[in-house]
Amino acid sequence: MICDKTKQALQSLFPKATPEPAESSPAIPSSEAQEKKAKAPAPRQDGVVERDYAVHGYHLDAQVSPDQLLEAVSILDEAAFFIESITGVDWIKENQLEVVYDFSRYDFDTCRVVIRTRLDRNNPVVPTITGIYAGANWHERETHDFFGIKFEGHPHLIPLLLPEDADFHPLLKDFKA
Amino acid sequence: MVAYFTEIFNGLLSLFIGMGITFKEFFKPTVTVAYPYETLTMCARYRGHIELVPDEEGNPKCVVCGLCEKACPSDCISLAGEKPEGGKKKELTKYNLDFTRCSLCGSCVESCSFGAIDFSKEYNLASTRKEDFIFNLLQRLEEKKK
Amino acid sequence: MNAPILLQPDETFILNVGPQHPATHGVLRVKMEMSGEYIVNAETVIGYIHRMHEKMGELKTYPQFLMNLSRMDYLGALGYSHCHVLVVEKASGIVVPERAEYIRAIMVELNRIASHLFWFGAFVMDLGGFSPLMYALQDREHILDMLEAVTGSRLTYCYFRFGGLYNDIDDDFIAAARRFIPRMRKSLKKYKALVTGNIIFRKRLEGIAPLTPEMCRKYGASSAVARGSGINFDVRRNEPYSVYPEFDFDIPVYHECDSLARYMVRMDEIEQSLRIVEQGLDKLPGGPIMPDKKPKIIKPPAGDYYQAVETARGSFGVRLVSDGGKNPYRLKLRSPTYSNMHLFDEACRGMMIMDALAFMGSLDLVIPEIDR
Amino acid sequence: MRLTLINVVIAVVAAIAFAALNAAYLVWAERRGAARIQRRPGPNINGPFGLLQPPLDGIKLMAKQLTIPGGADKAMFIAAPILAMFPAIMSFVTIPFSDTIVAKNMNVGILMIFAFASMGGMSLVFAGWSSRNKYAMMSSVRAVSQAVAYEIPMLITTITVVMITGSMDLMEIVRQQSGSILHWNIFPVLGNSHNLLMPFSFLIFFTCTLAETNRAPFDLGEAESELVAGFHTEYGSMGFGLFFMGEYANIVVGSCLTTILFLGGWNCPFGLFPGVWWFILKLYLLIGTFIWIRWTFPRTTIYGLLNLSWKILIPLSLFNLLFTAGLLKVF
Repeated sequence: MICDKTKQALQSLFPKATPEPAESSPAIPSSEAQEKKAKAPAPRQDGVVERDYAVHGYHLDAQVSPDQLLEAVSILDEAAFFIESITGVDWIKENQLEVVYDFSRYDFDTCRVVIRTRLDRNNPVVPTITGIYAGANWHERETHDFFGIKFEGHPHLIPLLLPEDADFHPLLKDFKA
Repeated sequence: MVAYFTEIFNGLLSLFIGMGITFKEFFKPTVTVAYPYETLTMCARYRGHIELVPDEEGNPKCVVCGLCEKACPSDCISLAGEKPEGGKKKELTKYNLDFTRCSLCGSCVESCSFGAIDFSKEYNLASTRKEDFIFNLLQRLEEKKK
Repeated sequence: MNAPILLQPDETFILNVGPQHPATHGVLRVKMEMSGEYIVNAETVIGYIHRMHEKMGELKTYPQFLMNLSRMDYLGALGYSHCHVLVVEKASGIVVPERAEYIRAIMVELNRIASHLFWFGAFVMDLGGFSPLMYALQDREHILDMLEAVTGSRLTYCYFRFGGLYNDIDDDFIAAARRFIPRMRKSLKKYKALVTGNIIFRKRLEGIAPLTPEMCRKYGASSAVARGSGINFDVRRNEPYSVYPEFDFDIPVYHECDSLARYMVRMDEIEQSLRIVEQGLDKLPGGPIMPDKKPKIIKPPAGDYYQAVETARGSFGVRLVSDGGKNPYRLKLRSPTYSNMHLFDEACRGMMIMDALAFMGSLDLVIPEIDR
Repeated sequence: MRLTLINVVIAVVAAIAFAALNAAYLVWAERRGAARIQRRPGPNINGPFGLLQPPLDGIKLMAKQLTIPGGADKAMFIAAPILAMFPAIMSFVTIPFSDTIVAKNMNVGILMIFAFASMGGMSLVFAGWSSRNKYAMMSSVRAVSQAVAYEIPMLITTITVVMITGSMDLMEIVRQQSGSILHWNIFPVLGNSHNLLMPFSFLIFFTCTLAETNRAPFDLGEAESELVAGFHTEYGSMGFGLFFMGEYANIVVGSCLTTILFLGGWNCPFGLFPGVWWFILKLYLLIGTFIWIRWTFPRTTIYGLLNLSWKILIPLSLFNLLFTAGLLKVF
């Protein structure tokens, strides 16, 4: 199964290989207390987690540090994944920006992989993956438009969906129109 | 050489087949409706802009609960009501629809549990003035009553 | 086939195709660096009708955002709504009655046919044939009439609800759909003779704009763009959702990788969609169209959720990040033509402008869907 | 007919009137025909069957301002639409509608028509060059290569016909086809040639006429989905109107020539009504085919068009010429 193989390959990025506690995947919270806990969880450590496809819609969830990103994406490229999308999430409470990369496969060995990396909100810089996936170009430009995340080494990082002179980033939570 | 001529022949044949089809279509009756001169009736579920539904006496059924106002994604609806002296129920005093922002999603009609608003079948709305699309539905209802 | 003559940079000129150009079907602009009729370099400029649906998603509650999805793609709107309701249902654990799912599938497939028909007409019009567009619109009109009778609108439907549907279909609709299927099959034969077989048409598409499977993968192409390049990928098959596993249908795949292959895939898909509609009507169960138990206010638990569906234009995905509130924390809309269009810059290099525009037509672009 | 001033004036006025009327009403016919093929009514509001549409359109076009883009070559920009209309009108002068109705018969009538037809291509070049618009420029470049490519097979095919009849006089060519329908050049069973390849000559000639008049599927000059409107992108008002009318006038000339060369001119298969009506009937049937073809086929590509000419039409027409020459030598 490609899922297991990919998981192993991705896990090799994390030398400690600390078997993460079977993360209390945000299932339906039954009580108030649990909900509060879900709202303020301990910051997640880098690593690979297997998710329930029926609930979340993807199989593998890997959080990497920005400098591991290229390696992780290369692993997926070699395993013939295609790029689905790149997007960001603004975690303003933690003062972090998250970049989320979605990958999937063309064959029937279905495996959806999410790679995420957390950046400092004040200086969001992440290496570009356009060298590996040419199709990441527009997705990265879009993410740059919406969140102001700088993709280092991107060949043409100018506004794509926003006007050419846009200097605002509308999907940041503190953006006011 | 043979391939050269078969390609020409097959190509020509395909062109004549195509011309045969358009020739047949030429003699078929037209399917269009000459719009301003003829019109189609709107189907029963057609979603036009909303309209207040009157009760038997011609007064609005609305009980001024404000659910439609809340359900609306684009803040098109603004309504107000007050209790008349001695009356039990609130009565509608204002019901404005800003049709310039409405996207005809029908959330308001769905949210209304009193059947007080419904879609109109009007589709022929055109004007050069923006103000023409801010409907005072209460006034429209009263005009209909007369 | 036609190797471009390489010229010095100062011998080329810039041609602005768009934002208003008959071939771009909307406000899309391609800045082409031309050497005579050959394209040396192209840069697609999008975003002219960007509306920031994703921010609207964050600012509105879940039900309020329902109608935005159909504004993304005005030709195949139901597929997009389907994805949105599926992801929210998955996240909040709402169980959809079987009848509702069947009706959804029927509606989505009818909408897919309508979308493909419009694409067919517009594509042939790009190539200079005008009449097929009119014939395609006549057939499409039947579908729109059927959908209007049920949903109340012709293009921007707001029909799916979390847990079910806005309203039920009636016998008139079923009868109309049953009448439509043989009529559409007959029309498909007509299109085949009039357009597919036509030598001029074939000459314009055969061998034009070859897209390798590798390139599709690097750009994340889907729909007929991938299937025309020999990639057997259809979300309905690869990641079955809704009631699609119940249906018997084929995924047309062509290995020629050219514009004609993409055309053939879509034409075959119309036939397959007809089969799904037929089976759906046969198997349509009774019962309610909304679940008995449904939370009054939709508040999916915190976490992130992804759902992909196969719309008329390809693999559409919604990534929902919830913080447990009434509004989504983040709603990412992954639109298929965004990735398909992205291919264009690289693929059209060295092509002649007329081939490039035929290639652009074969990508099935809907600009509001790219720009979101 | 003596060549007096009055005669010439009448002939020219008649030719212009015929051309202009045809051009105007062919627009109407085209729109009605297209509409029928596409199962819609077409223009039907102004006058009975929408017959007042062309004059009203003309008035509208004339009422519009003629804009000349900045940086355009003014003289050429204005000359181009006139050049589009003028050769077509001039060609009518020598076309015989019957054995009596002809403005000025010449014994080199064919030569004159072809001479004027070549000028039509020049108008596209002028328009494209002077507009200072990249789309128009590309269109005019296409127009040149198209004109060169299609005049060759057209001329070769005409020479084939001229060889059979032994005359360049249009009247003489028609006279030789008199008798029955089997004497027509398209069905060479009777008459002075037994060339069985003549139907193919007709097809080649007809295709070339389509290409020469810039009609679909060879309307690459104004390929609206690629080049916006091609050479007349920058033209509005009556400048555009003249191009439009010129296109239809050219179609009429092309169809007249086809009728004369292949379909026996005013010769009637079986009496009934005078020859001139037969000529008109054949003419409009051909024009109807032009319209029918336009609304059936998609457009070719520029290299497809050149391939068709250089790889198929020119070799075939050359072979046809040799074959005919051989036949004439043998019999």
